[in-house]
Parts: sequence; C-alpha cells; structure tokens
Amino acid sequence: DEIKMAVTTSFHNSGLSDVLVPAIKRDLDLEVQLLVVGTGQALKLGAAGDVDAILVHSRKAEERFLAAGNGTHRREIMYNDFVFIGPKSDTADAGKAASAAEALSRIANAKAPFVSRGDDSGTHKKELSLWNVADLDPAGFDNWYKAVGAGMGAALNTAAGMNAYIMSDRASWLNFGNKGDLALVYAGDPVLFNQYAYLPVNPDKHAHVKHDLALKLEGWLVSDTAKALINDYKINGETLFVFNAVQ
Amino acid sequence: MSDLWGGLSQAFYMLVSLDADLVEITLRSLQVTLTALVIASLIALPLGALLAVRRFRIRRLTIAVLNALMGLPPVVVGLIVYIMLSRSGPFGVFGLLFTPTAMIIAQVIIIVPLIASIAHQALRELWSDYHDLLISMNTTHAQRMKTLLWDGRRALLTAALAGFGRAIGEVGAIMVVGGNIDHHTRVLTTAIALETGKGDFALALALGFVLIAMAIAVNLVIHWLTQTEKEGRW
Amino acid sequence: MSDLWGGLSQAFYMLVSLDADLVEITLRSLQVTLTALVIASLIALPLGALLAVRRFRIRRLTIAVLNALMGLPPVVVGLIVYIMLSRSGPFGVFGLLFTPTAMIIAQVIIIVPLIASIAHQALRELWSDYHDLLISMNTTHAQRMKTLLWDGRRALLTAALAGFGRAIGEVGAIMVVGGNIDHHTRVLTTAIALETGKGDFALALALGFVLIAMAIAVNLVIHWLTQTEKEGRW
Amino acid sequence: MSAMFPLIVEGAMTRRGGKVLVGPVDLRLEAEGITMVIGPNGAGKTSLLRLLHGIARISAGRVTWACDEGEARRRQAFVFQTPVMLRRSVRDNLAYPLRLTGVDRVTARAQAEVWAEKVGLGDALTRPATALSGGERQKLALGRALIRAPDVLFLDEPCASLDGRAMRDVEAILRSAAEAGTRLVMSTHDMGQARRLASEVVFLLGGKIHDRGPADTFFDSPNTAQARAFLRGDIVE
Amino acid sequence: MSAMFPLIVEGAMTRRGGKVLVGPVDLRLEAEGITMVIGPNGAGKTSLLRLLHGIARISAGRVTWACDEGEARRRQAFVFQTPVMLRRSVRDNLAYPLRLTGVDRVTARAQAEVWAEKVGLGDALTRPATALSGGERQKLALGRALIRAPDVLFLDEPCASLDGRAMRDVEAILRSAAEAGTRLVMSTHDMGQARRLASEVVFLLGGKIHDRGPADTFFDSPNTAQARAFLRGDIVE
Ligand SMILES: Nc1ncnc2c1ncn2[C@@H]1O[C@H](COP(=O)(O)OP(=O)(O)OP(=O)(O)O)[C@@H](O)[C@H]1O
Ligand SMILES: Nc1ncnc2c1ncn2[C@@H]1O[C@H](COP(=O)(O)OP(=O)(O)OP(=O)(O)O)[C@@H](O)[C@H]1O
Ligand SMILES: [Mg+2]
Ligand SMILES: [Mg+2]
Ligand SMILES: O=S(=O)([O-])[O-]
Repeated sequence: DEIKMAVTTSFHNSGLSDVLVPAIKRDLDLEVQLLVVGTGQALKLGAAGDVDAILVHSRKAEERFLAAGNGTHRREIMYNDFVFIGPKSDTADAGKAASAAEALSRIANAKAPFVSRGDDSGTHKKELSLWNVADLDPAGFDNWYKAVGAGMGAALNTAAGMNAYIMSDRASWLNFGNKGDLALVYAGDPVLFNQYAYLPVNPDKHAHVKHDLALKLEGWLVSDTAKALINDYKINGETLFVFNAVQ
Repeated sequence: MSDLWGGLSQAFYMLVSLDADLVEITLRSLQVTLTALVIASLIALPLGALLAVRRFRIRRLTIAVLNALMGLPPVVVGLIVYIMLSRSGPFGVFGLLFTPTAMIIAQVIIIVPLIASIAHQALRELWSDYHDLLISMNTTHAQRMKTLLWDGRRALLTAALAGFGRAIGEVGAIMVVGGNIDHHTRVLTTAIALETGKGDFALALALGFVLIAMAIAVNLVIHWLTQTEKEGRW
Repeated sequence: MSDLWGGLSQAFYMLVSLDADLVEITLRSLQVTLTALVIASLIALPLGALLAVRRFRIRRLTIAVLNALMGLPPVVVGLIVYIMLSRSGPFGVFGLLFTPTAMIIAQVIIIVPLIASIAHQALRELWSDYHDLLISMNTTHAQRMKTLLWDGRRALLTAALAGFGRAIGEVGAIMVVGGNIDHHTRVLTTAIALETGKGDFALALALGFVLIAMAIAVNLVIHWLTQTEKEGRW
Repeated sequence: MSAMFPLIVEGAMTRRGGKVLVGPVDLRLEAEGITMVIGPNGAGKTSLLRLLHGIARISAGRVTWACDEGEARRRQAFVFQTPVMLRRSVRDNLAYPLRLTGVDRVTARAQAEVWAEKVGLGDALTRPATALSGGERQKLALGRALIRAPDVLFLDEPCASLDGRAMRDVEAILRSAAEAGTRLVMSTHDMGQARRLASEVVFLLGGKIHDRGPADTFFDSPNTAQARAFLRGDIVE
Repeated sequence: MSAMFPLIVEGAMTRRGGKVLVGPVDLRLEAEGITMVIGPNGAGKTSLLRLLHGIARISAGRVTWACDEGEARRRQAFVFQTPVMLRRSVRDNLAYPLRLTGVDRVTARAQAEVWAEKVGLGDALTRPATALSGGERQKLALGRALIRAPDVLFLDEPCASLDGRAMRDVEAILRSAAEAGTRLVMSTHDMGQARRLASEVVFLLGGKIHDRGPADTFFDSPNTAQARAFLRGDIVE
C-alpha cells in the first residue's frame, strides 16, 4: 500500500522523515510518499484531494482548512521550537535578549540584516506574530529586512550568504549543511513553541482518498513506536522534536 | 570553494562505487527525459517541417509564438499540468499526478516549442534549397515534409539534442507535477534542488556534475555515432 | 480548473490596472534578462561563428560539450555562482551575491551555450555556402566571422530570441543567487515560484500569463521589426 | 490522358519585389515541336519558363492548359539552370520522382540505373549528388526530369556546362524525346544548339517577347534589328 | 612585389572520400599567357584549378610559388563554376574584396560601380545579388575577382551562362587583363573560346594531365587519339 502525504519543507529538512518513513514501511507495510512543499501548497494539495493527508505547523491555516471541510480532523503529533540564527559575532546582541520579541527589537534597532521567509508559511506567520508582539511592523522596515519568499532551506542559504539573522525551526537549522558564519543566537522563549499537526483529507469531499490508510498512519504516528523514534531523534546530541500526541 | 571540490570528489566517488540511489535516480531521469524526447520529437519535428514548407496565413504569428513558447516558464507549465491532472481537474480520474507520466507530459510541453523552433530554422535553409525542385515535381505537402525531414536529419539531431538538454536539466515543472517523491518520482534535478535546500551543497553539486557528465556523454555518443561533423553532410 | 480562469482574469486585471508590484517585478525581469542577453550574445554569437569557420582539433568535442551545456541544470549553475560570489568565495569581496548583477551572471552562463549552439547551426549552413569564396579571397578568421555574423544576422536573431526565452523563464539559478528578495531581486519567475509555494495558484498563473504574454510580445515586435519571415532573406 | 495543348498564355506577368521579371506575355503553344527561348542575360528566359511551368507566382494574366491544372502539373518536368541536388546518392536522386508517384523502391532504383547510364552517370550511382561536378549535375537533373516520361519538359540552359560529347548525347536524347511526343520548351545561349534543335523560336528582350517564329525563318532572316544584333553577338538595344 | 612565377606543381593530388579528384599532377607554369584547361565532364578541371589556387586540400605532392605563400595567396583570385553570391547587394558584393584589404567604404563603392559598369551590371547595383539571373551572377563573380587587380586569375567556365554579347565583352576584358600582365588559368567547354583565348592548353582526362602544349599545336594537330576524339566531340576512352 502507499499513501501520499504533503509535508512542509521544515519537517523534511529536519531529517526526521528519513527515520519515520522506513519505520512505517516496516511496521505497517505502508509506503509513505512525501510531497515536500510550502505550507500553503500543502494545504492546497489536500484541498484538491491530491494527497491523502498533510502534516504542517500553521495552526490558523489548519483551522481554516478544517472549517472548509477539507479535512476530517486535526491531530497534534509533536512540537519543536523556533530559534534565532545570526552571525557568530551577534552584532545586534540578540542573544542577550530576555524574550523573542526583544531579540527582534534588538535586531531592528541595530538594523542588522534579517532574512524573512516571506512566503506565508507557518514559520513566516510565527515570525510576523512576533514582530507584532514587539510592536514593530515589517512593512515599514527598510533595506536590512529582506523578505526572500522561499522555503526554509533556500532562506537559510540566503541568510548564510548575507551573514544575516533569520528565524528557523530548530530541526531545519541543526540539519542544515551550509551554516557559513552563522550560529544559533537565541532560543528558549516558550512563545517559540512550534506545534506539528496531522490532518487526514476528507473522504466525503474526495471519494478516492485513502482515508483508512490515513487513519492507519495516524494510529502509527501516535503510537509508542513513533513516540520513541521522535523523542530519540537527535542531531549532534540535541533533541529536535518532542512527541506530544494525545494517545 | 571547498564545496566545489567536495562536490567533484563526491561525484567521482559515487560514480565509481555505483551508488545505488544515484543509479536509481539517474536511470529515472534518463527514462523520463528520453520518453519525453521521443514524444516531443514526434510532434515537433513534423511541426517544424510543416512551418518550413507551408505558407499559411498565420505562419509568421505561429513562428513568433513558438519562439516565445521556448521561454515557457517551467513552473507555469508545471502548474497548468498540475491543474489538469489534479483530482479536482479534468483529467484527475486517471490518477496521473505525481507519477513519471505526469513528468513526461510536462517535459513534452516544455521542449516541443524548442525542438520545433530549432528544427524549423534548420529546415528553412534546406527548403530554400529544395523549394523549386519539389514544387516543380508537384509533391504533396506530406512528401515535402518527409523529404525535408529525411534529408535534414543531421540538423534535426541538434534540435533533438537541444530538447534533451533542456528536459534533463529542467526542475521547476517536474517538481510541481512529480512531487519529488523518493523512489518514485525523484530524478537528478529534483534531488539537486532538495539537497540545495538542505544546504548540502557538496552533494547537490556532485549530483549536478553527474548530470552534466551524463549530458555530455549522451551528446558525444550521438555525435560520434552519427558523425554530425564529418564533411559529407548526410 | 477554477485556478486557471482565476489566473487569466487576475492577469488581465493586473495588466489593465498596471498593478505597481507587477510593473516593478516585470521591469526587473526585463532589465536582468535583456542585460544578460546582450552580454551573452556578445560572447555566444562570435563563438558560434568561430566554431563554424574554424577547423581546430577539438572542434567536435567543443560542439558536443556546448550542446550538452544547453542542458546545464540551472540549480547547479546557481550553486556554482553562489559559491563563487559568496563571501568565502573567490569573488566575495565584490559583494555581488543577492543582487541583480548576480542574477545576470547566472543567466549569462545558462544562455551562452544555447545561443552559441543555435548560432553555430545557423552559421554552419551559411559558411558552407560562403566557404570557397571566403577562403579564395584569403580572408582572415576575423573577417570570415564578421561576414558570417553580418550576412547571417536574421538567423542569429532566432538564436538570441531563444536565449531571451530561456532566460526570462528561468527560475532555478536566479532563485539561488538572487534570493528572491522583495523589491530587490524579485522577478516574475521567482514570484511565480513563491506564489506556488504559498498555494496561491491563481496568482502564480496570472504572473505566468503576464510572463508569456510579454515573451510573445517581444518576439512579435522583433519579428515584425526585422521582417524575418519576408521573402528576401536579408 | 486528355490533351494538354494548346497552352494559352494571356497577359501573364511575374513581378518580384516591385520589379517585373517577365511579361506581360501572350503566347499560344501547340502540341508539337521544340520551342527555343533565347535572349540576352536577364531578358527573362528563366522567368518565362518558370511562369509557363507554373512555379512562379503569376502577378497578372493567366496560363491555361487544355486539360485540368492538376493533371497538367503532373505531366510536366523542369530542368533548372542551376540544378538542385537532393542530399542523397545519385541513384536516389534519379529514383526520387518515381518514388513520389508510388513506384516501389526496387523498381525505382532499377529505372534510376537505366537513366544514369543514358545520361552518362553510370559509374556515379552511389556517389553523393552534392559532390558531383558542374556538368555531372546537369546530367543528373536531365535524367531526373526525363525519368517520369513527362509530356512537357522545360529545360533552362541544360547544356551550359556539358562537354562536347555529352552535349551531343543530350541533344540526341532530347530529339528522340521530342519525336516520341514530348513537348520541349528550352532556353540556351548556344545559337548552334538553338539552330540544331529548335522548331520554333521565342526571342525575349527586357522581359517581353520581342520576336517569335519558326526556327528557319528566325535564324535566316530575323524580323527585327534587335534579333539581328543579338544573333551577331552585338549590343541589343 | 616579388615574382610569383614559375609555379611548380610536383605530384600534387586531391583526394576526397577515398576518390582521387585530380592528380598526381606535375606542371610548371610560367609568368605569361592564358592557360586553358579542357577535358570532359568530371575530368578534374575544377579540381585542378582549386588545387593550383590552393583552396583544395592537397593529399600528396606540392604546389610551390616563386614568392612566399602568403603573398601568393593575396595576389590570386578565382571565379567559381557556380558563383557564390554574398547575401548583399550587387554593389556590396563587388566592394567586398576591397573592403577586406582595408579600402574605405566610399572608395570601395565607387570602384564597385566602375566594375559593375564594365561587366554589364550597371543598372543592378542595388539589387540583392541572390536575385540575379544565372548570367548576371557570372558577370558579378568576374567583376568581383578582377576588382583587386590580381596577378593570377583562375576562371572555371566563366562564360557558360553568358549571352553572345557578354561573352565577347568578357573575352575582351580577359584579353586586356592578360596583356596588362595578369596570368590567366581557365577552363571551358567552348572550344571556340579556347581557340580564341588560349596561349597554352592542358588537356585533362580522368584526373590526369593527358596532353599539354601550345594552343596552336594542340588544336591543329593534337598529339593523342583521345585529344582528337575530344575535340571532335566523340567518345573519349
Ligand atoms: N527574385 C528576384 N527578385 C528580383 N529580380 C529578379 C529575381 N529573379 C530574377 N530577377 C531579375 O529578373 C531578370 C530576369 O531574370 P531571368 O533569370 O529570367 O533572366 P534570364 O533571361 O534567365 O537570364 P540568364 O540568361 O542570365 O539566365 C533579371 O534581370 C534578374 O536579375
Ligand atoms: N567533394 C567530392 N567528393 C567526391 N567526389 C568529388 C567531389 N568533388 C568532385 N568529385 C568528383 O571528382 C571528379 C572531378 O570533378 P571536377 O569538378 O574537377 O570535374 P570537372 O572537370 O570540373 O567537370 P565539369 O566539366 O563537369 O565541371 C568528378 O567525377 C566529380 O564527381
Ligand atoms: Mg536564366
Ligand atoms: Mg568543373
Ligand atoms: O514548514 S515551512 O513551510 O515553514 O518550511
């Protein structure tokens, strides 16, 4: 059997999928075919019935998706956190901030180059909400704020090329190969919490979707096997995801 | 810079060790592109010949449009093919989305204008040579086209090779319609894009070098087989 | 399908209302691509002529490689340019990464082989016409190339237009080296890729249609200006 | 097969890029004989032959065969002043017109060999036609035109590059074709040849028919000062 | 300017795709006169002229001018059997060789007009050369070859498509060029022309020089049976 699941770039770039997919194959004899796309595109693929389930991290968009009848339900699976990446020298002293919003204010005050995803993804939306908390409006920023309109990896590449600050999910950052002179400068504010959720596509809307397989997969994703695999997934000794599904 | 050397050595290493993943996606690249090339050539070469021999009214417009379509942005082609093949699209029932077939369709659309344009240019010269004779012999349009295609086959090879190059290196469209699914629709270019996103430039470059090496090898083999550059021109 | 119609009407609407963002990125697309086209033509057309007139030893290899390079995967070109221009790269000091200049460089690399290949094919026919005369007149290589380039200018236009099409529709390379930075390096194709990622297919298609319309317009204007398809061939 | 003749030309004219190449021409050709089109360089001989054959776009007037046009087109052949070589072997060039009409490859090739022999290319069968010498090309073009046994054959200076022997052979072929009923319309600059072959002469000057008449009369006592001057090789005003 | 002659040809040969086009040829050409290369179609006349001119690849042997090669190449010109028309106007075709040597555009064009007049293309100056008639092309090629006043001029059947008047004019031009010191080497199938112009004859057969001698002797009492047969227009074995 096979099932198609649309996931966001940050999930795939973390490397976790390379652990989970073979395990699912082994346990369920189910081949999970991943479509790695932007958040919006993942939701779109689900709405069109071109995939059987989606795994994203953008709560408001997910709720709209459900409200439109595109999915049957939303199941939270795990979370990780967002972190601020920046030049090793941390020219804006963002690392000394007491909160995520303050870190952003420091960057804005220093007018240090900052790369924004600019693509309406979960990550981008979170960043925008943080600027809001800091009482700043990216629309008014000048040249130092670069809305690049790209996936997590491409945006990190751009940040590396410019030696700029950027907000990334921890997993993508740890698994990223082209770190250049960048380093993690700020993390830890609870507001940076990043919840991933699983949404099976609604079979009432698209009769052909493999809803039973999607449920089967969901069952596995919230199982103890998955829990162990997710919690044990480490890069350089660091845990990336925390399993938090209601079992 | 170190990524560059890293890429080169990694490419070399993967090639000599016949890395299983590499072999798989390389073969899939070849299979998709060659299939697309055959189909596209079957459409584009006769089209190029038709444009050469026929003076229909909107010929100039057709040629200009064909030239313009050479620049069809792959992503747009990908999107349109996606919309057509999507479950909610007109051809959704066939379930072709995210299959190699979908990738072939997208590539065909992308390279037909390119092959037809180059073929038309090559055959136009030949036609201006043959024009009087073939008209005088009262040939049908089909006979003229057949004659041009046969006698111009060397030049048409360049057109087909250009199409091959374009298709094998293309990523925007096949990413959208193929989905870059591991072991299923992943090809060299989508793998390169993936590795680039992960920041693994050395691996991305290695795959790129393999791709380029393959393209050069295909070209050399074909040039050598057909002796395109030998003096007698056919 | 609704995305398709949505895209069309949105394209129409943006065009008649001269949407400011659209105008900005369209002009940037044109500026980058036309600059790249001029530079690439200055390199590729003489190169095509050189390959036509010169029988140097590795000519066949050069041609095969050129043909193969037509298929240079844009992402790979992007990566290499990125590595060269990045601060740790050899040309890092110029600070060109993520500027339109970087995009121009990448596009030049991508279209030079294409333009040179097509130009070479066109000039090869002309050269086989002129060969005896020009050799007999004891022309220098430069004179031969100049004569071919001048007398073959119509056919070379097709080559340049093919290059234009390729460059204006390209996204893989300029995404990597330009970074798709809003108001800075965002062009039509990168905007299309962005909207696709956002799942706003209608807007992506609208931008795509604008791009295609522009490519067709450029082709028509040039065909019309130069009357390429008129009978007298020059 | 219906009768093709008379061929009636009324006010026909070819114009190209503003310049009148030939015309207006009024002419009536009957079924028999060899019509020789002569005149100085640029007089319009080639243009007239193309007009009659129907491969030049007619800008004014009409060219009408007695039979319907499709049939007329099928029954003609043309030997061009600069022969067009298909990029194939000599044999395939000769077989080409037969293959067009559906003759199978083996028969067509056999016929091609017969004609190669007749025009003196018997030992060049497998050579690429594009590598032939000037005279050999003309021979090939002639064989290729005759192989379908056309009822009307146009020849534009077909012997310009032939050696003495070949010219004699070709003239013999043409004469026997004419005797067998093929209508020949040809141009030449060789007045000796014109005298030997022509039954009728059309003398062109500046794109117009300046004089016309039976060959004997024309050559022995030309009507106009211009024709006299032309035959003497003098300036023709 | 150093002396170009004698031109010494030793065992020279041109081979193409396995076939010997002409050779081995041994020949010595002196500074004066008009050498006429004759022979049946396919005998190798064109190939020999190209070999001497240096535009055919020499497969064996040598062709040596008295002066150094670069200079020799600059001082020659060639009129091809099938003239090559540059895709430009008649005027620009004629001016082209001058422009190559650095003559400014105005002077080159003026010269071109003079030569257009001389070869009888005075009223075709602005026409595209590719639209010329067969004879007009030959005239253009001739003018283009003579405009640089070459010291050696090769002509490959230059009058094959010319009318009587043009042929006479061209022969006059050639004769006066020869008198002014230009060395002419030409081929023709017109034995009348050969007799009128030649000071010396080279008779080719099957790619080899079969006979050679002063024009008078050759035409009046050919040495070999083949030459006799050729002159009579008979089969040459
Ligand atoms: N395509 C063309 N466009 C413009 N003028 C042309 C074209 N073709 C021929 N001409 C001109 O028309 C005139 C008649 O040409 P045509 O070829 O019929 O002459 P011709 O009598 O066959 O001459 P020749 O004896 O040299 O072959 C010539 O002056 C020629 O230059
Ligand atoms: N490129 C080539 N490849 C092979 N054979 C060739 C090539 N060019 C010429 N030949 C052959 O070489 C022989 C000599 O050719 P050449 O053109 O020198 O003859 P020619 O004496 O000039 O004949 P003509 O009087 O018909 O012009 C011919 O039989 C011809 O078919
Ligand atoms: Mg003519
Ligand atoms: Mg010859
Ligand atoms: O998961 S992302 O779409 O934000 O990369």
